[in-house]
Amino acid sequence: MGLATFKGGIHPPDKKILSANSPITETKPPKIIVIPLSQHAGAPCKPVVSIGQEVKKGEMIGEPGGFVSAPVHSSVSGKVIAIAEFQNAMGRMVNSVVIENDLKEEWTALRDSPDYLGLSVEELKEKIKAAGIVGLGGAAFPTAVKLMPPKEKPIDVVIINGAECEPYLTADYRLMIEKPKEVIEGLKILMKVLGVSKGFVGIENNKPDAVQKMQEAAKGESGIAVLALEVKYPQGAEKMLIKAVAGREVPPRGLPMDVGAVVQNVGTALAIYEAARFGKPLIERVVTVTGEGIKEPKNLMARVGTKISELIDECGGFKDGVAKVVAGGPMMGFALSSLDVPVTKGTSGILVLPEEGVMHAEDFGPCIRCGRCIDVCAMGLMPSMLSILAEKGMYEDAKAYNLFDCFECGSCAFVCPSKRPIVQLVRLAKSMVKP
Amino acid sequence: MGHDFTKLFELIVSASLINNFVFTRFLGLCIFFGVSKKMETAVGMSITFISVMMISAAVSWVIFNLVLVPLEITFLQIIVFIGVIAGLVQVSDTIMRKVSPGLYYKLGIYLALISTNCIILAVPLINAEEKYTFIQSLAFGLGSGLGFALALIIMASIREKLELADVPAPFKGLPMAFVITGLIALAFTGFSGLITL
Amino acid sequence: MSSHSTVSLKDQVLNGIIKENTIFKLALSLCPSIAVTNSLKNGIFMGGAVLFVQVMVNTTISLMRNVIHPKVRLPIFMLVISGWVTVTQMLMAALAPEVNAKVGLYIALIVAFASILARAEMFASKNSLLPSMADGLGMGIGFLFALTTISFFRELVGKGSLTVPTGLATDHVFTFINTKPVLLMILPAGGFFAVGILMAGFNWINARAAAKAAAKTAPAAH
Amino acid sequence: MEATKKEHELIVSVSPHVKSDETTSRIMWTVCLALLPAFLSGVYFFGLKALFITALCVLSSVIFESLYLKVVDKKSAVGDGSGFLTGLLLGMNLPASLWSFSPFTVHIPIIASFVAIVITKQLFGGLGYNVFNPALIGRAFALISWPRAMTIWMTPTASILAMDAKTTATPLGILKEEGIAKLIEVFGDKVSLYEHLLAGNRAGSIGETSVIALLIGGLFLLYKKYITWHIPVAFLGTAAVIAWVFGGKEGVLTGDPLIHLMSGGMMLGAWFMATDYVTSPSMRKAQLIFGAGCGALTMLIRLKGGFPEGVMFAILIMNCFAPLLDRGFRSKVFGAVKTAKEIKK
Repeated sequence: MGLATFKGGIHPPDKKILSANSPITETKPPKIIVIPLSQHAGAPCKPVVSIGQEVKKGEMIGEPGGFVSAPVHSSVSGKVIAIAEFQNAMGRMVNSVVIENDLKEEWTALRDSPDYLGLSVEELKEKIKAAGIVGLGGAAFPTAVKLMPPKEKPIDVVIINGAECEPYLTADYRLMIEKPKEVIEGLKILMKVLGVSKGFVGIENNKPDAVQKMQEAAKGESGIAVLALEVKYPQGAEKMLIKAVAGREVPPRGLPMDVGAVVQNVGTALAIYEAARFGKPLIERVVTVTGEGIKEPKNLMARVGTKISELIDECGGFKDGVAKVVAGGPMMGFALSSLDVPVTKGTSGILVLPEEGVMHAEDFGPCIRCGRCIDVCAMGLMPSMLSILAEKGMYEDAKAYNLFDCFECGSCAFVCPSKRPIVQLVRLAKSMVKP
Repeated sequence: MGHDFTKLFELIVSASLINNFVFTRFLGLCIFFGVSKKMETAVGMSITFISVMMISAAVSWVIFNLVLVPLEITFLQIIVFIGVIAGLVQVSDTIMRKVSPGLYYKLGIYLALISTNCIILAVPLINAEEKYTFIQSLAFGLGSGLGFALALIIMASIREKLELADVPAPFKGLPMAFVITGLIALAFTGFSGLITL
Repeated sequence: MSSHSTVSLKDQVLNGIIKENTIFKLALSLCPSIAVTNSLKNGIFMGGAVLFVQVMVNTTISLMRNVIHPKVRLPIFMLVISGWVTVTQMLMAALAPEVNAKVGLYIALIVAFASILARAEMFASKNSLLPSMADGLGMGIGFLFALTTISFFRELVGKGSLTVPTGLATDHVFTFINTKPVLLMILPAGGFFAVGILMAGFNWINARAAAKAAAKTAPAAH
Repeated sequence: MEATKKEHELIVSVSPHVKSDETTSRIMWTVCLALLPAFLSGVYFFGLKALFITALCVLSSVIFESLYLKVVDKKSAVGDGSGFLTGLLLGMNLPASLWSFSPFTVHIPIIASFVAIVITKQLFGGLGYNVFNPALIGRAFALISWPRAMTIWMTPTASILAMDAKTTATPLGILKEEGIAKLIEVFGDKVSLYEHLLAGNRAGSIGETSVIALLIGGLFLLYKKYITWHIPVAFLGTAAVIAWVFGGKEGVLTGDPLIHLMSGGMMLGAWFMATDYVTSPSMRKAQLIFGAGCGALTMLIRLKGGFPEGVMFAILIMNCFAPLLDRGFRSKVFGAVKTAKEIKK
């Protein structure tokens, strides 16, 4: 019997060893932080501070701009010195609040609840919402919204995503090793909020010690199971994880709630615990700074708003011949054009890649129809056809090949022997037609 | 009876594969190249073709053997057959429009094309020349129709694939369709000698 | 269609040969272009037969154009065409029985040529006698030209020889290569290749001519 | 602040930022490598003529490809090895006897290479778009155009220098014309026949005779995951079943599948020609049908048709259907069937 998994997928070299053994360390307090008011999927926040105003650590500086939104908080204590557009990791200009750190580290008043599991569901939801928690796996979808499924979609299972299938990244791994109990508490809070009796933690089997730690932490908790999953990218994609853990297939274009599931990342579970227990807002997260081009790969507890260049300095800086810096993992992360951008709630890693091994996007050949991309596509699509149709500008026809079911995991482009930029072509096609 | 049945089967296979109208007899080429650009039209055309071919084979056989032969006016066959086909097309046009407007909307356009198609005319002409019996004529009509449908559908799928390809400019469109047909004909040479009637 | 009548007769003939070449440009009446073009002689005879039918049909219909009721014009056109085809077939059978044995079926199928019906409908039924004859002549010669080119190419490459008719029932075979060079070219598949390649060549020449003409007019525009 | 200095040099590209080290040219050259044992055995049995013919095909294919690309002003793609592979496959599909100057038949491989590369591959838009297997079209074109020259088979001599060997019939030719008894008689006994077929010590095209060498190459490709089992297994399996059921003279179920599997181009076709990525379907289920179709048509032509050998035509006919098969077997989107079931409920 093999381990639970899904059909398709790839096995890129995982390279996690670079940073796996480095415990999570706090970064030096940054002098200046730039906090984008849009760090999540959904409506941007409205600033609630003004230039010159003193703020404390954990104080809300931006209020939600809509139903699908999450507040943002200051990650330092200090003075607001600017509210303007700054570049974010995706290269877009977003409205941001710039705060000068006074290094006093004064916290704003937080609502401590030692008996957090005794709180009512509504109170817990309120705390999670107020803490500005979003999915920390990368998509940054506001967690509070996920916890309010419509009535006709009953939820019966909560899954904690500890797959961390992206190569290089070890942020979730370190959390599971260092704070397993807190993660399990976070899961329990989620189960209570959703009124669910089944909870799973799914972890790829290349992290046996994490599986063991989590199993120990979950011992004696009723309804919670920690599962080892086959090591395969994109095991950590929501739909693939649900398939592997619960054996359910989310319908095309559907959401996890369509099959009664809610998936939360390990880091999110921890943030939920901290919000419920201490009332602590989401102002910092674990960021793996790694890659062959960085001198000392590390897992850093970085404050939201810290500049990426500071994290790189913290890790000893670049080695010679750095060609590419990626925010996120190597499969789905964004290549940065500037290091002068802030860490946001969704930044799971900073990957520094050296010159060798970087493919130049323009050197690609024709599709030779080898079918590798079809074999690995976790969504059961035909990436070869999508890429050819997009290349020829036949975007409408691409829809017949389920263009919009692609979640751009990049498995196809990874295996393509002609080095075709399939993800790029798919994105192009998506931008040219309506779903 | 068993022998007859085998003979009929061979007639159908021979008409559809070995002596495929398009690849070895070069008939119906205008329509073949005209409607094989998209799969949808190719399928619609195929259905229309098979049915019209069988009906016209039957009607023409009756007229030829029961009218033209006894009267010894077989030299008028071309005029008579083309009349029969034109009439048939007109009749089925009318019937289809009344009985199934949906189907008419889909296939009606092909019906109009059929009356000027040599392949439909060729079936009764060959039937007359080979002196097939009534059942054999029907089988020949069916086989020819199936063969034409097969050719159309293969061609449509290949041309759809080729739409994505970077074909040199002078060859775009019809010239390439001819080259493809030539290659298919070359491949279908493999069927030659399969059944000797 | 009235514009046609202002065009000179010579242009009317040329139109059918080059601009609206039935096979290479309009891609109509393709069946005989492959079926009978494996020898130059058959190609010429077939082309001649079509030329004859085309001219006669155009002439007849032009003469009859004022007496045909528009509602029944199509059946009458068909009747005229099949009548002339029958005449042609009988003439061929009598005068050139050997060729008729090979191309007979395709001569019968001239009836179903879209191009002949199309010229009758679009041109001859609307124009007077001379332009109609010129149009028929042009279209017919265009067809004859195409068939001759294709069969010339195929026989030369496929057999290494050329069969040139010297009379209705006699011919002379010029042999250039003793062994058959590329047998496939006179077989079915080769016919398709030949037409495809010649058609591409026709396109290429036209495209170059158009490019040249554009280059000529471009400076004048400035 | 050293980091900021480097900013302008950063490469920005779309994810994924890591790629496998597999490349098109590596695939092509590996397939060439997998063909090497069979090619060497061809040279061993048919002498230097085999080497010359194959070299001529490879050379003309590569030259025609680069010339064509130059004429139409396209980026040269000769380095990807696909033209070389086509030439190699074409050469291995021709009889060694073509290397002959009286009668002159050396032009045949050159024309066949032209047809393969220019008409079958480049006119269709080049690598990835051709519908038919170029090497097989090259061969079919030659077989139809020069039927005599293409069916002069040399007796295997196992002597490299034998330049004017005797000619003989292929096992399938004997089987078709004179029956199985004669075939066994020619090779002594049945065991000896099998041994000869397995080793490749029999008349045939240069690269198709040695079953053992072809199996080594095919299994190597399977092991390297360059091909999957679907097409070869469906191809050989269907052919074997049909040979067994209908191949015998004494009625059904008396045929000898082994003779059919080991003779003609069966092994070369099933492992190297039918598995061509471009001209076979991409979907696995469609590949099973494609393979089965190849096997069935091969046997149909061998047993009932006008040619003793049917592999080439069978694959070419199935090539026609490959786009249709891919169309019919579009992949199922993750979760799709489930919803359909749910709707029914």
